[in-house]
Formats: sequence, structure tokens, C-alpha cells
Amino acid sequence: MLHALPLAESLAETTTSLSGWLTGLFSGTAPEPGASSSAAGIIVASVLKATVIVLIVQIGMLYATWGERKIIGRMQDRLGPNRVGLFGLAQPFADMIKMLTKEDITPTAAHKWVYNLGAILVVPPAIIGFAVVALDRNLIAADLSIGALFFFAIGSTAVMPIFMAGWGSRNKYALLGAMRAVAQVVSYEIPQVLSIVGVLLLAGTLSMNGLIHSQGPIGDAFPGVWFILLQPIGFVIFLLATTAEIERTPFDIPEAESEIIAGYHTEYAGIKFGLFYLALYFVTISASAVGAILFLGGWQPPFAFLAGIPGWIWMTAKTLALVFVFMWLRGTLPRLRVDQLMAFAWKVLVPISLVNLMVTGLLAKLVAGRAPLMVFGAFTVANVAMVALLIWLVAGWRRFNAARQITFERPAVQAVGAALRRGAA
Amino acid sequence: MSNLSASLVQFSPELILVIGAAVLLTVDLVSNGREAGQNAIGLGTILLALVATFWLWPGGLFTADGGLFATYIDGALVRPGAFVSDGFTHFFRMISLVSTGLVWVSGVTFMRGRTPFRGEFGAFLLFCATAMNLMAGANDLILVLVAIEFLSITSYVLTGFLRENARSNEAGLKYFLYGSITSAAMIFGLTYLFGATGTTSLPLIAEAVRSPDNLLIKDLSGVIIPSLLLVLAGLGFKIALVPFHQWAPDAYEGAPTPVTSFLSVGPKAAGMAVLLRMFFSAFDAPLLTPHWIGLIGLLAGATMILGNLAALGQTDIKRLMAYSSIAQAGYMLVGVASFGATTMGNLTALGTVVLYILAYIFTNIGLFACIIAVDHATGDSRVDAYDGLMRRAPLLAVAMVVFFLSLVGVPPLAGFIGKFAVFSAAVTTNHTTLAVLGVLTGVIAAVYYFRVVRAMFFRPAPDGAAPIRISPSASFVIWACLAMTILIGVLPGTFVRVARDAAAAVHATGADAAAVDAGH
Amino acid sequence: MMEMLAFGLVAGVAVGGAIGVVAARNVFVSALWLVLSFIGVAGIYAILGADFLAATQVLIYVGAISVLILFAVMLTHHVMGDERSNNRQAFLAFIVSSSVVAALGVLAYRTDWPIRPADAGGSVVTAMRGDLAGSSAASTAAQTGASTALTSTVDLALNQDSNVVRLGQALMTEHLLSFEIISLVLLVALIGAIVIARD
Amino acid sequence: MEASIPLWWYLLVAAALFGTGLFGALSRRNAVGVLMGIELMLNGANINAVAFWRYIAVPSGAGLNGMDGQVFAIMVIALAAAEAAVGLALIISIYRNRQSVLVEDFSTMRG
Repeated sequence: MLHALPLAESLAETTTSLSGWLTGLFSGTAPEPGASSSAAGIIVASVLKATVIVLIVQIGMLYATWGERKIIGRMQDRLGPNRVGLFGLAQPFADMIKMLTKEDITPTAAHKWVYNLGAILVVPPAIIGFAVVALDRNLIAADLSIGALFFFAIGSTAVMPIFMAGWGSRNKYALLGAMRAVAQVVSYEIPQVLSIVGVLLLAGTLSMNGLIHSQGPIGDAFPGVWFILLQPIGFVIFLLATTAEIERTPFDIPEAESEIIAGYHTEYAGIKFGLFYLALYFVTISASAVGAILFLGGWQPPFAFLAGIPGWIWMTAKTLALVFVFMWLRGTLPRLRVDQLMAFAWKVLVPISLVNLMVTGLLAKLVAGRAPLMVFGAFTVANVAMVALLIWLVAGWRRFNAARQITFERPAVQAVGAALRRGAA
Repeated sequence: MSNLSASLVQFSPELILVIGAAVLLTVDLVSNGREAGQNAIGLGTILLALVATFWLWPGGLFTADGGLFATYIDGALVRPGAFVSDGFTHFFRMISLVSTGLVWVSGVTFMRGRTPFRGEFGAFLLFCATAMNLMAGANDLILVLVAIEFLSITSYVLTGFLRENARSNEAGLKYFLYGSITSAAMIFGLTYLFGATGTTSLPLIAEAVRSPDNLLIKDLSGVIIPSLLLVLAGLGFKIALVPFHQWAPDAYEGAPTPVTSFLSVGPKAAGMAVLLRMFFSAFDAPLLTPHWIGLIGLLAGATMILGNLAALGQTDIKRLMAYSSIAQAGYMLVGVASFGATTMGNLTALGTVVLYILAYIFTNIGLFACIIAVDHATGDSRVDAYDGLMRRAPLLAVAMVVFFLSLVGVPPLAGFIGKFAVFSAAVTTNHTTLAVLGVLTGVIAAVYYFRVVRAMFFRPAPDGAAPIRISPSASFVIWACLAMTILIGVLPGTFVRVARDAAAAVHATGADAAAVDAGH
Repeated sequence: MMEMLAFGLVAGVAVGGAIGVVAARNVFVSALWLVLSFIGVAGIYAILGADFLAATQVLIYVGAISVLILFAVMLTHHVMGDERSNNRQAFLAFIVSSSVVAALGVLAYRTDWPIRPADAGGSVVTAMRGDLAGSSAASTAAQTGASTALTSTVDLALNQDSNVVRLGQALMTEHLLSFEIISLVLLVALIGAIVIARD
Repeated sequence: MEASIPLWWYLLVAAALFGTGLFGALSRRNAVGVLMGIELMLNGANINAVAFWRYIAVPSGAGLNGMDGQVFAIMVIALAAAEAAVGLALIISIYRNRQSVLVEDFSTMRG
């Protein structure tokens, strides 16, 4: 919306339809309307792009495990892996070999098909999400017109393998873990999606490149600034909800080892356990990448004069920054209790994101067509007001709670309260 | 882009209902389950919506404007609205609001103490009324679908509302399962209607169906009749027509009695409204109408026979009333099958159905108010519980006899006027078989109603049975329904005129389309 | 040819999944087949060019409704046991449903559907384009974007951007009332489910 | 694209899903199984709606978007979600009272 008009036209030539993508997989015909290059060229380009992206992500995943252990180690005043290779850099490969050579166990009581499929199917949703992640202007496997929605739709299917793993194991801890995980993922999906609707509303498109275009100095479209500046509340909610979505601490109740062993992957060992691990880091990276695209301008440099640096460097840096935030959260915060976790999603995040969405919609309508500075100013004022309101509400709620506790602790006050209640009745 | 503000004014009864329901829910939430004027809010909402309806009613047709929420570009209509606010809509709005209000009043005492969620119960009744209003004016297949499902979902919840009560649960689940299967079939049929005509807007469908150059004209009955059959599954479920009626006895018996009372009138009337508007305005084409008339006639006959015969063996009065109300739906369908008739006071076939519904609503709600009162006092809904009711509660016994007589169709009562209208319409369109069948099955109905009457008057009350106290709210409903039942019977003229005007609205849109047809 | 292959694949997944649903002896496994079938249906939407709907199908059916069903299975069922899953009317049901399929199939094949000429995708829309662009009374946020997308010269029936935009616009203009009511229905379902199922 | 796949293929798939769902709904003993059958029926209807949206000519005067089929499908998806929520709540509530979800066990009311 707003100034998105020329954008929509330019994107019409580049974005792909799902059907084009799907049939293209089989036919090799050009999926993009208006694309002039030969079919063979396009398919080669697609395969190349996909290969490059998967390779980058694979290596990224391996080193994310290393990075996480290093970072958490430092935070806990330890060294982290430092034996295999320089700074322990070969550690991920050693771990991989260990995983692959471990015995592949299937419990006798397990439902064979469901148990094994559960482990296998946990990976595809984690990988398919990368199809719409734009590492650079052209380094995107499929710039679908519904890119952002596609990502979250694929992400929502990730609950199925969890259910299968939990049920197929025939282990009550696994089942409990699966039910917790699914309840958590489904609940946090709502604030997660609601938090990005504000962004989508401002950009007026669901296409990933379109979203990036609309928030960079190079893109000619509205609003031209990173959405984190216009949607800071949305960003924070997105971050929190995503942490829960990918089941990382402090929202890792499904695998809370002190309560239910290892949750839904209690019964898995060797490479099948490795697959869960793999998927966890895949989604951490893809969620960070999407966060970078939605809120941090993707491959766009922050300022126009930095446009000389290639887009993929910006994108990688932003993604890694968000990955670091997830690790930081893990190193800092203790785990929530399961009821606190659900209450936090439904009673805190959902209402806030709804209010944020309403305010965003209203403002977008009001400032339509105004100068960028005015837009930015209006959003800043609104965001500051919303945060202030939130702080005031939280403080009030805490005061209220404190007061109530005092009331119940003092017998005299309690008696008066009871008398008052009798009078009222 | 649209006539939004004008539409909102025309839409005010529904807006009032939704706002009222929201206020009711909020007040109930804040008051923590205590009595905080929930009844006043609910009844006030219904009353306000009723006032709005009556205020809008003389405004006449809004259809000329393309209906509510029509889409315009530069003042030109590009798409008719999804909702029309015409005389027909107003009539059914009144029916839905009055029946909801009466059910609310008659159920107030009953629900007290039986569920902690009385605020939600009231809000759901209001939502039901909203859904029925929407069904009355829906002029687009999508809105028809949404409104029907809205009513279905609210009624499933209301039926299973007493969650500690296994029978209520069971009734709710059965209602839900039957309802979902039939509505899935209906949705499938609706997609075929969409495919055959390319649009979901009823006026445009009417145009497509009547246009002689429609590609489908040669095998219209080949697609549209099977899809209408599927649609009839969904509507027939709401109305409780015979092949789709199996849910009714169980749902009626298990549901909280006020909900039973509501189920026997609300969804039935609203389902009939949708059916009438669809068949009489959208699917009235020379090549099409004879086919569905035959279909409806068949359903009408089956419904009257099976409903009445099955009622004979019932020992539970709620079950008995379920079969009775199935049979009543059959009588209504006789009017639908008499398409093209003109009888008493220029009443068209559509008008006779509308008149029948008007008569039926008051009779049935009154009867159920009595059943609720007895059920509330005795906790028993078997026919045996009515032994010696004449001695325990003379008002209830006498009122019930009047209502039964009205349902059978005994002269100076409302039911007689309805039946007379419907059957005379059937006779003028050569559906004499249906009319004869209707009269004969009416005799069967008299037999099973008489069993209840005999229990009330000629059997002794069980030892130590105390007189039944009737709450003022219940007696208000009973008296009001008695008055209306007798009034419609004694002074039918006004009501015939109301029915005729309501019917004229649908005929007007049909006539427009016919004019288009003639122009080709 | 190739898209027929793609169609065959997704249709096979959809129907195969459906058959799995009714053939599986265990309710949980049944539900897993149901998920497969939903994904196949999403594929069919994608081939038909309804991308938004395909994603919605995955998001709602796979991500929400299946989860609800699985939760209900787990909360109400002896979780692992296989059982006789069909009732005594299964044979009758089979006759009825296979004749329904046959009848509908014949109906679908024999009917001369009013198919739109291949090149005139969204002809009505094309006709309205100019008017829409000139209209200043755009009342919703979606419309502003939509009107410009519509003025561009791309083929409206095939272009996905305009498809998504047009869907949004349709929901906010022609189907506004249904859209508002559906949200009410969801609210009512939410309250109803809580009233009935809460401990 | 529409040239190669005839419309009736889609309609046939839709009919197959509808029929399979109908069989499931009529024959399953478990109430959740019945619900799954209902969902399949709704999916069949949705395929119809979207296929018609893609193929069928829009009559003049039917608005400027021609998206009725997709809107229909979206509404059905939302309704299915609402229906599933209420239905499963009813199933859970009856399970609490009866310790059973088999439809044939729900027969306290007869006549």
C-alpha cells in the first residue's frame, strides 16, 4: 500500500507463483511470466541457487552448533570446544562422525513407521523454509508472491513430526513432551504471525524481495527504513514468539530435561537424534534470516553509500546477529514453567500484538502519502506511547498483586474485607 | 466504493444484537458470574433490535439499491450486496427476535442453577438471533453458507450447554455430527451452483439461470437439480425434513428444554427463509421450477407421513414434540411445493408458508413454555409426568390443550389459518394429494396429542404431587402466546396482509429477473 | 504433459491420503493420513494458481485443525490400541458413497461447464480497471495497493501478486459482510468450545 | 495452463475426496474419525470452488474481482476450523462423562 505502486509492477515480472514453481520442478518450463531466458538456463540457475543456499546453510548450521557452544561457554565462564582443530573449529565434524557411527536404535515397543518417519520428516519443513529466504537480490530459490506466508505455513507443519515422534515412541515422557511442544508451538504461532502482519501491512506485499525493497535505501518503495524502526514492538514479539516456536531456552519446556527427560526425542539415538538436532539449528537460522528480512532490511545496506558491499554479506551479518541474540537469550534466561509459558502467549503476547496491529493499521491509513520523516515521526510517537502504556499497565498490575497479597496476609484487613463482601452480597 | 453508511443503518438490528452480546459477555465476565442485570441487557438488546426492525420495516425495499454492502464504482453498481433488507427480511427478523425473546423469558428460571455460564448462554441466544437475521436476508451463497454455519455452531453449543449432563452432551454431539455431515454436503452442492453460474450472488444466479443463452440451459436440471438436492440436505437438516431429521428426536430430548423450544422454532424458520429466498427468487426459471417442485412435494409428503407416524409411539414429550415439529415442517413444505398458487386474500404460495410459520412460532413456543414449566418443576419430560396436570396446574393444562388444538388445525386458532392457507394453495396448484395427505396426517397428530391431553385430564396425579408453581416470566410467555394463537385465528386479516407483504418482497426481485428474461 | 504429472502427483497424494484416513485401523494413524491428504489438496490449489489459498490450507488445516484433531485423539483415546474401526453399516456406507462418487463424476464429466475463454482471464476485471484507478474513495488499506496493481498491464488471471491483492480486495469490498461475520463465528466457536470443554 | 488439464479432472478428485469423506463419516465408530471424514468432505467442496474459480466464466455485473471461488474456499476453511473446535470440545466433554468416544455408545436416548 501507500507508495508500493511501482513496486508491485516491478515485482510482477520477478515473483513466481507456487504452481509455476511446482510444475517447473517437473517440466523445466519457465515459471516466471515475462522471463525471456531459456528454460534450460532457468532450471540451471534454480538448481545452482538452491545448491548454493543449501550449502551455505549446511555449513552455517554446523558452525552454529560450534558458535553456540563457544558463546554459551564464554557466558558461563568456560572455554567451550577447543580440542579438535584450531579453536575447536573441527569439533562439528567430529560430532557429525560420532552421530553417524552410533547405533541406530528402534525401541521394540515403538510404532515402527511412525517412529522412524517422525525423525525423517522433522527435516523437510526446516529446509523448505529456505526456499523463500533471499540471501541476495537474486540469490533466492523462489521469490514466491506469498513468500512470508509460505514460510510460516511451512513452519506450522513442523508440529506433525513432533507429534509422530512423541506418539510413535510409546513412551509417556515422549508423548508428554510432544503434547507440550505442540501446544507451545501452536500457541506461539499466533503472536508470531500477528507480529509480522504490521510489517506486511506497511509493505503491501508478501514477497520476500518486495519486503526487502520496501525498507532499504536502494529500494524505491515506501517506507524506505528498516521495519524495526517502525515496528519495534512487533520485532520484540516476533523474537520472543520465534524463540518459543523453535523451542529454544527459555521456552524449551518440551525438552526440559529436569522434568520429562528429553521430551519427544527421548527415545531417539544416533543419526535420528542428529536429525532433530539438525532441524533445530536449521530453523534457528531460517527464522533469523526471515527476521532479518522482515525487520532488518534483508540484503539491503543500512545506508545508500554502503551499497558497494555485496548484499549477501549484509544478509549474513544480520542473520548471524539474530542467531547470536537467540544464543544470548539461552545463556541468560532461566526456563519458564509450562503454565507461565502458555499464559505468556495468550495473555501477554497476543493482546499486545493485536493492539500493535490496530495502531499500525490506523497510522498507516492516516499517514498514507505523507513524507517519510513524518511517517517515521508518527510511528515513533505511537510506539513510545504504546511502550509507556505497557509499562504503566505492568506496574499497575504488579502493584495490584502486591496489594492483594498484603490484604490476604493481615488477619484484620482480611476480616474487614470479608465484612465488606458480606455487605455487598 | 460502497453504500456503507446507508447499509449500516439498514443493518442496525444485527449490529444491536452483536453489540448487545458483546456487552453481555463483558458484564458477565466482570461480574464474575453474579446476577448483574444480564437478563435486562439481553432482553433490552432484543427489544431494541425489534424496535429497529419495526422502524426500518416501513422503509420498504432496499433492493433497488443493490442490497446492503453492495459495491459501487463511481456510482455504478458493480456487484449486488450480500444482504438485502426487504420486507421478507424484516418479517423473518421479527420472527427470529420474537422467538428468541420469548425463549429467553421462558427459559430464565430453568437455566438458573443448572449452569454457571448463564451470561454465555444469553450471549449465545443473541448470536443465534443474529445468525437467523443474517439467514433471512442473505442474498449471496457465501453469506448463506456463513450464516447457516453460524446458526449451526451456536446451536450445537447451546444443545450441549449443560456439560455435566450426559444427555445434553450426547444431544450436542449427535446434533453436531449430523449437522456437520449435512452441511458438508450442502457446501458441496453450493460449489456446484457456483460452478454452474459463475457467481455466488443470488440475483446474478437468478439472471444466469433464466438467461436463454446460458451454456448450461440444455442440461440445467442435470447440474442444478443434483446440487439443489445437496443444498436441501443442509437446509433440510436445519428445518428437520425427513431424510435429514434423525438428529431431531435426540437433540430435542437431550438439550436443555429452553434450547429445545428454540430449536423447534428458530432454525426452522430461518432455514425456511433461506430455502424460500433461494428457490422462489434465484432458482425460479421455467425449465427449472417444475423439477424442484416435484422434489419438494416428495419431501413434504414423506416428512408429514413419517413425522406423524413416528410421533405415535413416543413416551417422552420432548421427543413427541420433535416428531411433531418434523411433521410441521412437512406442512410448510406443502406451501413451498404449491409454487405459483394464489389463494385467500391474494396470498401467494410463498405467503402461505410465511403465514404458516407465523402461526406455528407462537403455538410452539407457547407449548414449550408449558413443557419448560413442568420440566422445571418435576425434572421429568415423560408423558407420564403430565398425569393429572389439570389439578396441579390448570393454566398449563388448558393452555396446552389450546396449543395442541392449534397444531392440529382446529378452527378459530392460528394453526387452522396456516393449514388452511397452505392446503388451499396446494389444491389450487393441483397438489390435491398433498392436501389430502396433510389432512389425514393431521388426524394422526390429533391421536398422539390426545394421549398427552388424556394424561393431563383423565389420569390421576401421582400421590403427594404438589401444585406446580409457574414463574411470572413463564406465565407471561404462555399468556402472550395464547393471545397470539387466538388472535391470528380470530382476526387473520392483518396477519395475511403481513405475510403477503413479506412475500411480495421476494416476488419483486423475482419479477425483476423475469423482466430481464423477457427482455432477451 | 508435465503439469499433468504434477497434477497426478498431488491428486494422488490427496486421494491416497483420504483413502488412508478411512482405511487405517488406528485413529492416530488415520489423522496422519488426513494431514497427507490436506497437503495434497494444498498442492491442487497451487496448481490451480490459488497460492494464497494453498498456503492458508497448510497453515490452517495442517497447522491448526489437524493439531486439534490429534489433541482430541490423545485426550480421549486409548492412545496406542488398534481397534475395529468401522461400524456395522460400513458396507452400506461404502455402497452409498461410491455411488455418490460415481454420480458426481459422471455429472462433472458430462456437464458442459461455462468455461471462460483461455485468453480472457478476469475479463470483468479488465473492463473495470480504468474506473477503479480513477476511484478516489478507496476505503481500505488493501484497496490502495490493489488499484495500482490492477492498473498494471500484467495478465490478471495469472499474475500472482494481483491474485493475492484481488483476494484481499474482494474480502474487503464484495464479501465484507461475510468476512466480518466469519470472524464473529470464530469468536463464538472459541467461547463455545471453552464453555463446553473447560475443566 | 488450463488448456492441458480439463476441469472435470479436478471435479473428479473433489468428488473422490467428498465420497471418501462421506464413507468415513458414515462408517467410523470413533467420533473423531467421523470428524475427519467431515473435514475430507469439506476439502472436496473446496477443490470444487477453487477449480470453478479458475475455469468458469464470470458473468458481467459480478463485481470487479472475480474471486468468489477463492473467497468461498477461505470461508469454508475458517468454518471448518470453528466447527472442529466446537465438535472436539463436545467430544472431549462427552468423553469426560462416558469414558468413550464411540458413536454407538451414545444411545441413552431411544424411541
